[in-house]
Amino acid sequence: MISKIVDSVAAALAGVDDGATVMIGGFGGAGMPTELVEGLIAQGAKGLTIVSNNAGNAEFGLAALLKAGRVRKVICSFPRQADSYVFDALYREGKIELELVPQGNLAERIRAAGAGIGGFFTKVGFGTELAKGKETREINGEMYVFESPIYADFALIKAEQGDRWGNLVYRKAARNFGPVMAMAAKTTVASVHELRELGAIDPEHVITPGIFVQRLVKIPRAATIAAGFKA
Amino acid sequence: MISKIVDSVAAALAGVDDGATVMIGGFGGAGMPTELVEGLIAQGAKGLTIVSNNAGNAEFGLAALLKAGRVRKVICSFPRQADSYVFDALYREGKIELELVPQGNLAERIRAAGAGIGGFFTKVGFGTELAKGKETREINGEMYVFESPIYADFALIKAEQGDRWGNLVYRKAARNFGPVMAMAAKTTVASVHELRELGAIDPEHVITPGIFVQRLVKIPRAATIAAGFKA
Amino acid sequence: MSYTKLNREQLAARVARDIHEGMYVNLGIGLPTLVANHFPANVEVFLQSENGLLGMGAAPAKGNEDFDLVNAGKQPVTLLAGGSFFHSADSFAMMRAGHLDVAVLGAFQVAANGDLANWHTGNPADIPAVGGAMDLAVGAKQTWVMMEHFTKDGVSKLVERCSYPITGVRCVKRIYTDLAVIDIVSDQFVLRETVAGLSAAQLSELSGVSFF
Amino acid sequence: MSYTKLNREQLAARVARDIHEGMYVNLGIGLPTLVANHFPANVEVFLQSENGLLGMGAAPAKGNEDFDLVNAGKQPVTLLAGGSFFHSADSFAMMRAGHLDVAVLGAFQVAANGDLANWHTGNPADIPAVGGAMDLAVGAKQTWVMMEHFTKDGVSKLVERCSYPITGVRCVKRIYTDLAVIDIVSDQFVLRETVAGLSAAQLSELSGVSFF
Repeated sequence: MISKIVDSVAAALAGVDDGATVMIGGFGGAGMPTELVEGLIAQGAKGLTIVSNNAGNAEFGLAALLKAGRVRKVICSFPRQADSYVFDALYREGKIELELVPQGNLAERIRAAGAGIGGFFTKVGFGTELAKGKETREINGEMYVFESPIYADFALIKAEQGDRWGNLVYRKAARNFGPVMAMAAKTTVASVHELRELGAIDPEHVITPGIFVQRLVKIPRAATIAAGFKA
Repeated sequence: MISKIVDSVAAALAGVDDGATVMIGGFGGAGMPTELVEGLIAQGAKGLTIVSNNAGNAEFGLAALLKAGRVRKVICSFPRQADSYVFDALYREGKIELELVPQGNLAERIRAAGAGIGGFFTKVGFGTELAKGKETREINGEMYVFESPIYADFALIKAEQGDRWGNLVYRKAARNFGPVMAMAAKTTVASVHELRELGAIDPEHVITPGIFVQRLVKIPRAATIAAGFKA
Repeated sequence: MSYTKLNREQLAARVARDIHEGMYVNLGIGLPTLVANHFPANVEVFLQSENGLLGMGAAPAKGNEDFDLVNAGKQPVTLLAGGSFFHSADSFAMMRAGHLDVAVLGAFQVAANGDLANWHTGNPADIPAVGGAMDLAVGAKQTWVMMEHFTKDGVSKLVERCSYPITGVRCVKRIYTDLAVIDIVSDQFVLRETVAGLSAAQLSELSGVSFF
Repeated sequence: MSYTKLNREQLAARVARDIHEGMYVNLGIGLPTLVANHFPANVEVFLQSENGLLGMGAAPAKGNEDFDLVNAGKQPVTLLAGGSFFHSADSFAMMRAGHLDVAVLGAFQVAANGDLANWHTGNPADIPAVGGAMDLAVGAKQTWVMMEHFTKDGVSKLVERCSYPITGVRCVKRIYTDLAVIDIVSDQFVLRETVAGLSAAQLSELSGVSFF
C-alpha cells in the first residue's frame, strides 16, 4: 500500500541538500507553506536558490530563511513589499542575488520544466531590461524573447486537502503557484490541512494528480491562520 | 445581463466562414461534439482546416463532414481507425491534406496558441519523419525540435455542464482536448448536457473559465449516447 | 480660463464609462483598482486578478476577510457567483494571449509611441519588482493607462520617449489622466477630451508634448 | 535443446514482474495492455492513460461500460479510488517530462542503439497515425518494449539499424520478447535472460544481431 504521508515536517524535508533549488508556493500569504519554510530553517540546508513569487514578509517564513543566511539567490517577480525589509537589506548589501522575472514568465517557465518544454518564445519582456541579453525572434511580425524552464530539486507547497496517493485540492486563491511547482520539482512536499481517505476527493475535482507529489504532511489549519480564515 | 447561451446549433455556428480553421474536441467518441459537427455540415462552410485528435469514424460526425467534401486539410495525431474509411479514401485519392502531429505536440501547440507562446522546443519527434525540415536545437545536451502554436477561428467542444457566463465542467475522460481548444480559438462553441444557474458550479471545480467560451448550446444527453452512458 | 483636475474617484468613473457589459478586465494595483467602484449596478463586467481569480467582487465587509481570497495587491476581496479559481500558469495564459479585453495600468511615464514605464524608477538603490505588469502590458487586447497627468513634482508623465526603464514596447492604446483622455495612434498622442476649461494648446504646453 | 516461446499472457506476466508497487506506468495499445492483468492483488501500481486518466482500473463488467471512460485504445475502463481526470495538455505534460517511471510500448523494430520504430511501416499506401507513441517513447523515465521476437514472416524485430521510420532516437532501455529479455546499454543489445532451452548463441543466430 502506497502512502506518501509523512508524520513530521522534518521527515517531509529530509534530503534538501546545500545548494539545492527550492520552489516555494504562495502569492503573499495565500498558499505560502509557512510551516515547511520554517522547517527548512530547522533542517539547515544553505546556499539555496529560492523560486517564489515574493521574497518574504517581516521576519517569518521566507524572510526568516533569508535572515538566517541560507539563501544565495532568489528568483521571483515581486520582492518589494511593504514589509520586505529583510530581503531589501540583503539585496542592498549585495549579499543575495536576485533574478527578477515577470510573473507570467515565472509561472510559464516553471510549467515548462514540468511539461518537458526546453524553452519557449514569449512577447512578455521584449525590449525591457529584464530581457537584456536574451535571444529574440520575430514571429508573425511580432517580437518574442526566448525563455528557459526553471527546474527545482524541491517544491514546498500548501494545499487544502490531500490523500495518501498525493492528490491535492487547494483553497480559493491559495492555489496560485502550487500546481505548476509540483510539476517542476524532483521532490514535491505538500502541507495539507486535511487528509482524506482515498477516493474521497472526486476525481473530477483533483487539481494536482498524485504523480506530482512525493510527500504530504498534515498541518492543522489553526496554526496557519495569519488572519481571517472563513470556512 | 450577459448570457452566452444560444438556443440552436445553427445560432451557435453562425459565422464559420469558408476556409476557416476549426478545432473539434474529443478522443474518439469521448468528448466529440457530434451535434455541432453535424451542424457544421448544415451550416455549409467549406475549404475547412480541421484540428482534432482523430479523423472521424464510420460516416457520422467528422467523417460525414469529410464525406461532404468540406475539409481541405486535417491536423491530427491518429487518423487511422478501424472505421476511418472515409478519411482513408480521401487521403489515398489525394483529396485531403494531412498534417500528422504527435498527440502531445498537438495538445501543447494548441495550448501555446491559447497561452500567448510564439513557439517552443520539445524533444518529441526529434530525428523522426514528423520533424523533417523543422528547426532543431541542443539544450542541456539533448536535442529538441521547434514547434509552433496552432490557432483556430472556431473550437467546437463538448462539456457536461455550463452556465450563462460560459463556465464549463466536463465528464471523465471526455475532458481531453476541450479545455485547451477553448483557449486557442477566437470563438469557442460548447455543447453542454446541462445548463446550471450562475454560481451552481463550484468555483473550485470550474475546468474552463467562461472567458474562454463565447457560445453555449444545450444538447440533451440522450441524443449523444452512442452506447453505455452510466450516471 | 481656469480648469479643475478630476479627483481620483472622478477619474475612476471616467475610465469605468468606457468599460462595457461583458468585457473581461484586469485592473492594476493602485489607482486602477478604484475603477471597480464605478460600474453601474447590474452591469456585468468580468474582473480578473493575476493570482488566479475571474469574477472578482467587491471588498468583503469588515470582519469577513478571507486571506485565501485576495487580489493582486494582496487585499481581501470576494468572488461573484459565476466566478472561478485557477492556477498561476492558467491565469497568465489568460492575461498573455489576448483573452482580456482591457488591462488598466498605472504608469510613471507613457511615450508617444505607446511605450509604457511603470515598474521601476531606474534608481539603482530601489528594489526592483515587476509582478504581472509586463504580462498585462503586452498581453491584453487593449492596454489603457490611468494616471495623474503630472508627478508630485509637476513633471509631465506624457513624454516623447520614456526615460524610466520600460514595461512594454508600443503597448499603450489609451491614456486617462486627471486632465485628459488621449489615444495613441501611429506613434502619436491624439487628444480625445480635456477637463472643462483646459484647451488642447494649454495641455500641450503644460505637458511638453504635441497632440494630434 | 528445444525451447518454447512465451505466450502473450506469459510475456505480460514477465513484464509485470519488473513493475513494482508505487510505479507510474503507461501501457501502450495492444500487447502492453495485457500487463495490467498480472499485477498481484493489493499491489498499487498507477496506470496512466494518455487521454487524461491516472489510476486506471480494469475493464468494467459487461453492461457497465461508460464511453466517457475509455483508455487510449478507446476501450471502456474503470477508474480506481484515488484516480483523477485531467485535460490532454496536462496528460502529455505528465508523459513528456519524465513523470512516468515506465512506458511499455509495442514495436515493429528496435535497433541496437535504442532507436524504436512502432508507428509507421513506411509503406506510402498505409495511412500514417502516431497518437501518443512519440511522446511516450522519449518522455518516460524508462521506455520498455514488449513484442514478439519475430514478425509473422519470421523476420527478427531486433535490428542493427531500423529500416522502418523511427518513433524516437535512442529511447529504448529494455526489451521483453517471447524469447528473451534484452537491455540496451551503450548502443548494444545486452542479453539478460532467455526462455529455457534457448542459448545466447542460438538467439543471436536466429535474430541476426549480436548480444553482449
